[in-house]
Amino acid sequence: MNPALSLRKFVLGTGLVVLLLLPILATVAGDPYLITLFSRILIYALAAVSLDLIIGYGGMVSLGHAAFVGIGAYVVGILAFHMQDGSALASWPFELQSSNAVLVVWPAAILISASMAALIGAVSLRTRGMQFIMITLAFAQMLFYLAVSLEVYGGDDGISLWSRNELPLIDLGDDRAFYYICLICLLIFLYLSDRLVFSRFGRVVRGAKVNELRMQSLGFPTYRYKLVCFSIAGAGAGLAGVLMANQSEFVSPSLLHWTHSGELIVMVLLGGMGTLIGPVLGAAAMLLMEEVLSAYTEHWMVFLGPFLIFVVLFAKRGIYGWLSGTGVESE
Amino acid sequence: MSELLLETVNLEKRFGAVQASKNLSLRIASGEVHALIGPNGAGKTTVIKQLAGEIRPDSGAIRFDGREITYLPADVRARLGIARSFQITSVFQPLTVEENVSLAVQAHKGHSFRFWRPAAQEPQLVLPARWALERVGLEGRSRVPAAHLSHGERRQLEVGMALAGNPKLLLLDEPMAGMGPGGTVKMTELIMGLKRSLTIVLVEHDMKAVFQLADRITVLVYGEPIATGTPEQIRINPDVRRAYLGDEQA
Amino acid sequence: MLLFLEQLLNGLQLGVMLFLMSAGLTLVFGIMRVINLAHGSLYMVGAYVAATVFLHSGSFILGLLAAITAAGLVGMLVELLVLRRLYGRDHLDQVLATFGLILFFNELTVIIWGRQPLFMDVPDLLSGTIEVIPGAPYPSYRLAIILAGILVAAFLYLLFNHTRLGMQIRAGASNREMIAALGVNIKLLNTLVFGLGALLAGLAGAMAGPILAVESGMGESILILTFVVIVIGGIGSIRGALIAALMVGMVETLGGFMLPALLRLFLPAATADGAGASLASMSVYMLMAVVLVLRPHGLFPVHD
Amino acid sequence: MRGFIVTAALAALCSISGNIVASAPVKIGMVTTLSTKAGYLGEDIRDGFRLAMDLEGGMLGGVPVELLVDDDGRDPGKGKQIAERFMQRDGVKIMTGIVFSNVAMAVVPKVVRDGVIYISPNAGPSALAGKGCHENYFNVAWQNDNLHEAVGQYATDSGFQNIYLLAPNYPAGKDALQGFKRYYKGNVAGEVYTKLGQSDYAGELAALRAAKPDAVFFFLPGGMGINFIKQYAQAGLNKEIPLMGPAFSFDQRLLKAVGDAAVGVVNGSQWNHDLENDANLLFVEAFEKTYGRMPTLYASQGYDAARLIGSALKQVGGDLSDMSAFRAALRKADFASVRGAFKFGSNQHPVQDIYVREVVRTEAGDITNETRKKVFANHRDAYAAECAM
Amino acid sequence: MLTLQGVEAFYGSSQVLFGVDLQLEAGSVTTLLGRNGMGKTSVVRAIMGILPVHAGVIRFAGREIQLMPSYSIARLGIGMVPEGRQIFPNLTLRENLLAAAANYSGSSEPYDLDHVLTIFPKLGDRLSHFGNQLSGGEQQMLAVARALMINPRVLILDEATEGLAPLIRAEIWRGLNILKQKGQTILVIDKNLDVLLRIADHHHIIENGRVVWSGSSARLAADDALQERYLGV
Repeated sequence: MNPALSLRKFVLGTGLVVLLLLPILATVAGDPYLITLFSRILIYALAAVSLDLIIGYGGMVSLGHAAFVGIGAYVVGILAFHMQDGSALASWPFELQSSNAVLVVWPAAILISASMAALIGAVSLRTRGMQFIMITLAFAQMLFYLAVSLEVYGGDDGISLWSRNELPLIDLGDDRAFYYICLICLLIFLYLSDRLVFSRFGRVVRGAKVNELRMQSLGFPTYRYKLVCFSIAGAGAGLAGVLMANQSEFVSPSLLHWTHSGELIVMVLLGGMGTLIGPVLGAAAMLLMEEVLSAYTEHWMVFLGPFLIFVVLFAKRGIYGWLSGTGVESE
Repeated sequence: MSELLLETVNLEKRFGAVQASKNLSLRIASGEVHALIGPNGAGKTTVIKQLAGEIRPDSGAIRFDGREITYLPADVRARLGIARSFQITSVFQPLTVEENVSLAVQAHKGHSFRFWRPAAQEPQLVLPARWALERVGLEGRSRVPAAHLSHGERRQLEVGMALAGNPKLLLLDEPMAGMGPGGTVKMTELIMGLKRSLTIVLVEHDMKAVFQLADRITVLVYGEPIATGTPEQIRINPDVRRAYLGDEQA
Repeated sequence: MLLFLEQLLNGLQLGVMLFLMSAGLTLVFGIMRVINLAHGSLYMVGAYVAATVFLHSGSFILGLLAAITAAGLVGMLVELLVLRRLYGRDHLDQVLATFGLILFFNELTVIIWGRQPLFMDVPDLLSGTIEVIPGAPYPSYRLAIILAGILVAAFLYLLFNHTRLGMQIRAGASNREMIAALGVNIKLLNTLVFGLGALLAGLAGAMAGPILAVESGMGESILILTFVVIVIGGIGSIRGALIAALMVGMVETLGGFMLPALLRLFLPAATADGAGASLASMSVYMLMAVVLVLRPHGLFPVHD
Repeated sequence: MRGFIVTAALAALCSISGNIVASAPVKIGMVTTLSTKAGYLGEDIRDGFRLAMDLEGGMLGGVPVELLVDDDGRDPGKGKQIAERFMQRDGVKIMTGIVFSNVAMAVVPKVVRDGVIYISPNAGPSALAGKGCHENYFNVAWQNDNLHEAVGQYATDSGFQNIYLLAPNYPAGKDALQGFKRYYKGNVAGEVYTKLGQSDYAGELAALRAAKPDAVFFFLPGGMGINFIKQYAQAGLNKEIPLMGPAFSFDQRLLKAVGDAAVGVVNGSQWNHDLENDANLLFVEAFEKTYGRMPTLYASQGYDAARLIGSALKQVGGDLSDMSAFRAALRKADFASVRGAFKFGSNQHPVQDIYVREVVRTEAGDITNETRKKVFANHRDAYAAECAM
Repeated sequence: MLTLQGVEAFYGSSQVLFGVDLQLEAGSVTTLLGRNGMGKTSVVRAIMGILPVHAGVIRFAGREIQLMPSYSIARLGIGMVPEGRQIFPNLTLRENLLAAAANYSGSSEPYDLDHVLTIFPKLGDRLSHFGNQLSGGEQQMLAVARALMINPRVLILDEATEGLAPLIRAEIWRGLNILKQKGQTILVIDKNLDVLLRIADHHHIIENGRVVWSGSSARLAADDALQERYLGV
């Protein structure tokens, strides 16, 4: 067998087992914080995987991905705000009551994130390269300032949720249950992404990354496909935002800040872009490194910075590429 | 000559101070191999690009298969049946040979907003791809990533991709460029095999191949056609000899 | 009207500052095709060194000289150690590596200088105000910044258009291989160009010292605006950077001043002030989005 | 081989956990801002708090304590995460340290519901003082509006009639101007909200000059304030129009960065280093000796937070098993605050005196604050009535 | 003066030069002939240090230059007129000439602006035009003049007449003749065999990355079979 493939299976297998058993391990170890920490890792991983879809497969380097995470979170936050407040979400053109049900809130948040991504993507995809990086940043900054100025919803202070969203039979307030929900969301998104990458659609997007002109001369209207891919990534980020809002029970504009977009890119690259699993590893590595390093020194960034440079210069394919020895093709 | 497939009427294109196409009128019949020759910088690739829809002419018109296509984008033209190969090989290096070709097939099998089924397992993509690979003689290499192909094989693949969509018109931009003599012979045979089943516009420097393959030849100098005719007519045309074929006095 | 003129002057001053930053960045991008997020760190280095030398010597000029020297040297060092290896690499790699540089420099300044912002004052000579517009006294230091910006623009114009070095740099930007084949050491030239860009960032930082808080992380806020400028101007074009810098400077200044006033015409004052302030903070980004939609390569595209 | 590394990494990962050591000291979790531009605020709170511990030889109220500090990077999500780690891994029952209101809003409601006592050494958002008050939440600094209110009262007392107001466009900024206007009775010459994090105020200054106010009140915390004051002086405005604001832009460390430009500015504060009481004399001297710099009000608040905790620990003998007893002990505020008289109101926010200070240059050449006048005595915040406690 | 021995080179993973041997004598005009894609331009790029040399030796002026960076090779005195001219589009004609001007051969009568304009007088009218505003012929003359401005010991011309109208070609050939009279050492790559047979002294034919034939003009002119085999159209 191909060694890269068997390693891929090994990483996937071991990782999955550890993730499945984590709440039990944490309980045995007497450290429930691990559950919180790993929920957070799973959520960031979800956001990073969604970013990998557009960066690693579509070649669209977005420096505004945190905006979609923020939108997803804000939908949760705003609905929760109106629930607490007892006020209607909208009174015109028709009375619209707020909700706290997962089955209502989450799909709505995902849908809204995806639509915003479609809107922003429709404009941004007219450019490419450096200009694309900057225009996505510009839109994210606009949304950031919009969130800051949402006085009703706390402006810069954000919105505090009084509880997590509600799901029949399962209590999301329980950290273990919530952890498994995060895990399920990540696994589903990974599986869908994996299907997507190898489907007809995925092929078109990957082709457009390599040579867009050639794709057009083969007969593909690439713009549409890239836009849909961008929206799907937006939906994934929105879901991550939903989970983030639920986990921290808090939403604020800082979620949309450009440094968060930068962090997501770092996770994707660190883990290995265009691999789907890589970004999961990247997210875990980043957050764990932060957790461990910051325990030793408050100046941990002075080590993280050169580490990132080192990764770029000497470990181009990221953690996943390094694990699989020779590195993998961007397949 | 049989019926007209492609016609350009007075195409003009300028890039800054450079006139890339001037007064360019071509009439290409169905089933014909029409070669465009001329010195470097004569605007041959510019013609291909205008036909494929990558750049728009400043004025003039292009008609294909009874339809005005002057301002249609490249992808629409491709679906109408215009395929092209590139001067500098531009296959999708990370993909395998078969994936490259089946991607080309895919463009002609309806929309690609299909997210679920692995494309590699769709017979309606894979089978035509294998057929196209056979036509260009690459059937033995279908699992190899395109990046690992030799230069000549990539050019074959390039043609295979152009063929995969079953086009009516094939635009070949220097298919022999950078090939050794063996490769040139192979490519010439390959194109010879395609003759009659579809219409080909061929841009090529290798005169031996051009005179062997072409039904008619148009000679471009400074973007302007100075002669069109059969290979024999072109060979003896004094203007052509002076301008291009290299029979001059210093 | 008086106020409007004064605001124009303010816009001009901010524009000049942005120009100093973006000239270096656009040069580096235009010639080496490398995105350098750490450009803001060089600005910060300039400010810190200027403030430190100023605190110890009391001389503004000395601080300024030390700042540009230090920023130039740090810039060249960074080019030699890190960026040189990134030429020709994917923009993504460049973003990640230079993001790493930002983290490093920010934390390094905290380690060296502590968390407390440093103090730097305007030189006595420029501490007063001048009534350029009668009735509106304007800080002479800001006028000096405008002057410095004009001098730098003129210097760059002369350097690029009327010296052999400038010709070689421009030639290298369009075709590195060819200029090397004519006997020009393009690698060295790149390092020098990078040093020049860093020096300009250091100059901007040093000049900002007396106006702004000299603190760790001060580079990022201006960095983003700088990127906005070079993208609007067309990456690689100094002329574009100049014009876009002035545009952004004006929009940023006039937006904050005029938008609330404009909204007050049809909204209650409190709402208008809040909404106006929000719109003003977004205005620069809107400008960029509009420019890119209309001209995807910016106002003065250099390379396709 | 690589498989081995993966396994090893996972093993190492697991070892991050499981370091709960049953130990005697009472753990106190400090979530604060140490990085970013505002890092020095958290640094001073932490150093003030540590000073109180050091003076007792690592104890508070005679009970051994262990202080866990982590940096929230001014990011609410991060703050929340640290708080959870403190609670879940370290079993922390007492928390403190948060600098910024937005971080506090993310962290506090959740931790107090989970039974942790939170003692705020700095942020005092109105939501937590009013409707959102909680028996586990104590504020040892001020409610956000307090210092602005004091300046408002001072402006009224001093007979200013036409004041220009300036604050960043975010909730704390709006609250600040609200708080000021609550006690200021004159005319508002202009009310301007600037961009959060803005560094250049040339535009605002020009508009301000044109409005011809007889004074300016501004709230621009951190670096924004430094920029504003410097630019205000450079525009020559400091000689024409008096400037006033809350203490936040005039702490000892900022003054070092602002220099002469701040001299003459009047600002409201609940504390100053020259307040004459024994606790303060001890604190200021010890702080300068330990850290080699003058304390700021943030340091004083950190110090008071520690002393408050110490007073309560002493009463319960270091036993946190009965939280209601501990709460009751805290409520008594039985400690000598560096600001003199100190007690809690019904919403567990301070009832205290508030002063105005003036920035002066001392004979030694230092720039510092001098207390000018007591504006409020036993001042309560405006939200206490909304609190159901 | 310039010798290549067993030079091998790769583009990525595909080999383009398989052991090229070539000699250039001082004061001579030498050609490198062969069909498209046979490796002529690769030889030029290898000499100039643009294409890395994997094996073999290139000697110039008594030094091994195959590992030197491009600019050092140029400074030793090799001037290149590249295929496709590669004029700097964003520089004026004058700037194109002056940007890198130098006297690397240490000539006592170096080429300067005035001097090269006497060889290509047509350029004199266009001094302030930008490179991208020049016609193909003007660009080509400029490319030759630009290479002369560094006063090379050896001048290499790669397809200097391709795509030009006959009159303009004649202009280029005329310029080359002048240089030859002055004793300039020249390596030419071109397709116009007739002209080359008259101007050049010595010829090399390259096929598939190897030099397969070397000899004088007389020998090449006499051998129709050779011409047909390697150069025929």
